[in-house]
Amino acid sequence: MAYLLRKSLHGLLLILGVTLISFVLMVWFGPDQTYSLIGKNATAEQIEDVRHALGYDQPFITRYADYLIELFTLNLGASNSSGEPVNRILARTIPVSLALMIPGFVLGNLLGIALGLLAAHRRGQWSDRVISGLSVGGMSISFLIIIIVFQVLLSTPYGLNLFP
Amino acid sequence: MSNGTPELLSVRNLVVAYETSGHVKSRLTAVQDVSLDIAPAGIFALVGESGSGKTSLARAILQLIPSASGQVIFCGKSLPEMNKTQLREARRDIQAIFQDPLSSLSPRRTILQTLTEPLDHFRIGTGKERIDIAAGALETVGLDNSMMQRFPHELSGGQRQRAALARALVSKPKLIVADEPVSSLDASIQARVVELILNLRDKQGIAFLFVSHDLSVVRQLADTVAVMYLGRLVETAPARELFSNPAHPYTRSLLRAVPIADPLHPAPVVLDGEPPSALTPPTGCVFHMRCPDRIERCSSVEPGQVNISGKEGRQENHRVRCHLWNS
Amino acid sequence: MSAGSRIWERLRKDRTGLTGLAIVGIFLALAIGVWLGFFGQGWSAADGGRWEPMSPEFWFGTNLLGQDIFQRSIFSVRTAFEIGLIVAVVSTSLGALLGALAGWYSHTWVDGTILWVKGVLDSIPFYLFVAAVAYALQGKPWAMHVAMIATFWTTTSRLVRGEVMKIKSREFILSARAIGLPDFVILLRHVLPNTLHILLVQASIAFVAAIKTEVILSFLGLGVQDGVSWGLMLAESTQEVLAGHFNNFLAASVMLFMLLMGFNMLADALQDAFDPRRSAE
Amino acid sequence: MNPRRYRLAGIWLTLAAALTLASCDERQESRAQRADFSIYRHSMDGAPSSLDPAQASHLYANFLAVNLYDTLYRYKYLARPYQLAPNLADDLPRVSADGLIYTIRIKPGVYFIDDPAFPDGKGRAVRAADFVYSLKRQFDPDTKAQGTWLWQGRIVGLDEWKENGSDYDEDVPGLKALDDRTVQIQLISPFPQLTHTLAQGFSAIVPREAVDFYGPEFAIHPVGSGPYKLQLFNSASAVLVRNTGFRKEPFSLEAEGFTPESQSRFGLEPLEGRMPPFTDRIEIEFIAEDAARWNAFIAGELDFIKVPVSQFDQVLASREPPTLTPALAAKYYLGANLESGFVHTDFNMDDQRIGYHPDPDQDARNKALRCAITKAFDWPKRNEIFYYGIGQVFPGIIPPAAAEFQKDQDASAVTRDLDGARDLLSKFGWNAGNLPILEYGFPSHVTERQMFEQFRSFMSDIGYPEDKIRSLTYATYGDYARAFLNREVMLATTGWTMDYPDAQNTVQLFFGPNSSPGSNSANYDNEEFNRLYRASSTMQPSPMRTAMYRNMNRIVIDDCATISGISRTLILLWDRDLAMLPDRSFVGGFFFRFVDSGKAGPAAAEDSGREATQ
Repeated sequence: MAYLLRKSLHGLLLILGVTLISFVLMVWFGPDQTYSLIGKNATAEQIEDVRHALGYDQPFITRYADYLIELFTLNLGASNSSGEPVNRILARTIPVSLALMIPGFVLGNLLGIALGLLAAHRRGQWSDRVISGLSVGGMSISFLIIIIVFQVLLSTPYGLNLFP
Repeated sequence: MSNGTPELLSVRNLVVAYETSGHVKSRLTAVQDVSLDIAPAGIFALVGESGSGKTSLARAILQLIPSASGQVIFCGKSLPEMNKTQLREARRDIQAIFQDPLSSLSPRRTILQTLTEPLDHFRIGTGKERIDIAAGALETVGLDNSMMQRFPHELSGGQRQRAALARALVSKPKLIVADEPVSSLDASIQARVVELILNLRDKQGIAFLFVSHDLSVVRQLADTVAVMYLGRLVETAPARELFSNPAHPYTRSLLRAVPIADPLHPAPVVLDGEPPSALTPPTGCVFHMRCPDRIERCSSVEPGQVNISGKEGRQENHRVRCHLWNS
Repeated sequence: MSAGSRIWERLRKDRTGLTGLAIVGIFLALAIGVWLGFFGQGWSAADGGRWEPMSPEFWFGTNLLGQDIFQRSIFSVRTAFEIGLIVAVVSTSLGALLGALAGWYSHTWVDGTILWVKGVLDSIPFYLFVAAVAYALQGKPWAMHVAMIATFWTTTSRLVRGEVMKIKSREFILSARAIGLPDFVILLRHVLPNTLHILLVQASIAFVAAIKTEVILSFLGLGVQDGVSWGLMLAESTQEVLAGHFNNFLAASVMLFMLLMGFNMLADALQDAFDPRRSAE
Repeated sequence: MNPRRYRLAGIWLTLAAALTLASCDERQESRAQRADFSIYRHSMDGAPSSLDPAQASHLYANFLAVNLYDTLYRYKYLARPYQLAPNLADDLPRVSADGLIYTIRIKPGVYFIDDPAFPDGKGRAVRAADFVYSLKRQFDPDTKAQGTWLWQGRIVGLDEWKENGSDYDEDVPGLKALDDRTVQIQLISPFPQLTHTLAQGFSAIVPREAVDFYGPEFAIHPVGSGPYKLQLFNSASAVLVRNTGFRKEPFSLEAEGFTPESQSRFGLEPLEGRMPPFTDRIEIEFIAEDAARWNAFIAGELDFIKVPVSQFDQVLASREPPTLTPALAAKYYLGANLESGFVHTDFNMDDQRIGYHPDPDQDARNKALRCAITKAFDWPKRNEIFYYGIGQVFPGIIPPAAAEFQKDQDASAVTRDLDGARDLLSKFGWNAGNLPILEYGFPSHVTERQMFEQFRSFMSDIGYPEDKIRSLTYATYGDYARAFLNREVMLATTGWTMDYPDAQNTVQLFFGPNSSPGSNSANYDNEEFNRLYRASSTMQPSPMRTAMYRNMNRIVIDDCATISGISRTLILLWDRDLAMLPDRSFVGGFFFRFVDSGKAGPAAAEDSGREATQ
């Protein structure tokens, strides 16, 4: 019992920490929507209005508390700009990203483990060296470069021009 | 205690307890009500099975772990009650060596660095003198000066233990607490280290608290032997008497187990059953469950320590914790 | 034979490791050269025309602004080393220190607090965290460094903590305590030096990670703010490759790849050389 | 060896495979989507986040606002320069002799689309009161409206209405519905540009029922009376379908200002007499990434594109005038439109290191420094590198898109003069040692950074030390805006898109009282300029007013308050199957209703299939 209590206290502290950091980084120091929501030629008063409407004039504790309440009630509020509830946006987009991510993740891991096993099994043979070499090479390539290369390969006349 | 000579170290009613960490907190009493005395230039051996609390007692004396109650008096002053400066001074006089000579030397420091560290710390001598003192200590333990720039892994096991001993010597201590110093060494090397210890006692008047599970080694060097079982000193006696005329049933079974004819290969202690856990000590005498001579009282009342000097021809300073001697 | 020379002996027999070391050495020489002002100083001058091809004047051609791509890619070596070294050294030191504290005072509140901070940081996805920190500190030249250091130390601290807990019970620590050395002296003199093998490998991993992260952050506009780096060059090149100008892209990505490759080879070899299972050999 | 490595290698391989597969899927889907109706596929380089007209502050939002809702006025489709035309209003406004009272009649029989927001789900008639409500809504702080500034301080009682707590039941004296069809606006002082403001998305008419019914979600549930209804909207695309209940008004080439000489090649004549909107379905793809947008267009997935500058090399056969390469000309129409706005870099006049200074000597030195920087700026090179040399550089703050633009003016303010700049510096005692550190702010993106680096290299040509020109970078445009609106940046580059084709809209950028956080981000404050601005702002267009504008332009140039400017040339391409002419940017999307798409039915799908395999 005491053990369970202690474990859940740990979990709670961890969650508090994570939410605190995410709040500080992404909300408190995060993007200030004010200046994308004011129009041309705004007055100081209008800026104040927008800041007030967004709750930016509230003290740290209040905003953090609101943030926690929103998180725990799963009421993520409405998107500042479109007014669509964030819940619905997430419900709409998360399955898509999950559907895209999971197969890649699973396949990638399986393939990786298989290659690793193969390399370990044939230690010292050429296939081990090839796989090791490939993976060290792979580690050394920035994702960015891969993205750019794909862009060139797939969609410009300089590449394979698969999609004219 | 009673023979009038001033004791170098006196331990009185020492208790060492740990809070065990883990999911369930509980208290483990590693040392229970231990009293002992070490005379200047005396070799006091502490024997017992592993887990009996020997190491805890040694470390509590060295002030490496706190004691729950009781006294550790060194040269007439209580170690736990000392302030930082006093303790620092006292530590010059009490040094320690440990079981694993590889592990007891800092692996990334040369022998010289290891040897001069206590000198630096206690601010003994100048830089030049420190090297001389270190060289002298190496010579004392029979190591060549060329070892100074070596790293521990470049030395053999015996050389390492000698180096560890040399390190303990540089501050000219009055007492060296040696925790199983020879048990990981080959028998031939063991013998040489034992010889070295005896030599140091004789020539430099250093007292030793010699912790060991190996009775055959203890027999070779100890003046006084104390037998520990589950945190208690069950029997303390001059060495000769203890080996020739043991009083406690546990000591007797220990001695029976040692094949004296073949000290090179000491056999493990043979007793019925496992020693009980120090976490849940039995009521009464802690040894009663394995004791061949137990009487009814043993399972309910814990025996106190009695001095049996004179009883059945026992000599002075023979103390035992056993109901059999209590009547 | 000291521990260092033993490692060196092993490294010397490792052809891959030596190649890595050589590559890193060449890059280091370049970085120092840039530092001392020997080359790459004209990285910002826009003397050429737009997208000039390779020529004796502009070895790798010019970019949109007419800047010399060769000089820019060379100057970026210095940028990469600055970031890599600062992040590797600081994050590894921080990880060592906090890991040592946590290990030394294990199961106390010190350990608990450090583990908590580490747990919190590890629960936040890396790129999200780094980008958010860099964003929160935007405009500050060290925003990116702080962001990376704040995350990179955790792995080091975990490894060091475990190692320190092992070392803590070793007898040379007891002998040090027996003569009454203060804790911090024991930590610095006897504990940390014995985690050196972890620190070296972790530092080389942090170095590589820092350079890779810099590229992504700079690409996102959250990285290098004043100066030039391979990340900025790659960011420039995304527009250029579509118009058929590959010099900027090739220069930056080949240099980046070579350095990372060299470092990975070296880190791998170091890891092997330090592998405790091999010390028996 | 580290096992993590293998895992990463594996992930790469799979990702690569997934990427390839994903792109294949997408294409098949878009081909299958074609159905038996006419369709026009538009593309934009950004997306609106809200469809509420009150948020229609940029082109993307405005495009949707004016098609989903009705504005009282619009611009004639084909007339160049642009002329106002009635939209929901039945005629241009009747204006009282003193220019203060506008009376506008709205067309009868115009209905909102059917929507659950209405009592029985049936759209009701649009009434004058709806306009009054919609304009009041711009002043309600809860709306967070972005167009308020257009009418602030203009309409009698409207600002007070806001002060009093924005109660919609409270009447505003200067904004009344006289009856269901008549709107009357009373101005505080003459505002000749009022009618232009009523052609903007901001002024579009929304029904109160829908605003109340949907609450914050009104932003994604548009209920209007415009030519189109919303079928789908997300951050990647919007689909508009024809509002079948849209009022029937036959298309007239003459009324829309058709100019046969320049416009006959676009194939618009057959539209005469037909009822807009001509196309059943408009799909708008929001693709911010230049490459992706261009690839989609070239792949035949889009009918329209604003060509990214990086592609100009491939697209254009010549620059003056811009012409297409033969291959593209066979498939696409080219529109080379000068943008209705300009890009300029302002000095922060409020900063004593570079702007106004209480000490007259230092003030003069600062001015000399600004003028030297202006002279050192290489406009032709800026144009060449970033605008493919087809932007139009002009001096001052009246861009070519404004009617008051002066073609043959003195261009010395945009002509590089290194010797002049150096002389000026040395005459006023500036040298490398005492020049101030210039803090040049920009949002941290590639192009802006390259512009900064180019600026720095221009300045190094007059001996400005490189390490004294520093960047202040911001992760987003919003952060950048906050910085310069808080006067924290010494040099800020901004673009201005005109709201209406009257230079009043750009000279107000330097009117003292409009200082930050207003649109005067230079914080320029010149008495003579302010006096001229006040005097001209109530004047109807006239040669005298034009002269006053040009005078103001000259004052700003002489004070070296800004490095200005350039108007970009937009290269627009659209499919030859379409009969259409895209708008200038400030007109913002009215042309959708006049787009006639030849792409219809399954036959079109086959065509495009053949194209793709060729």
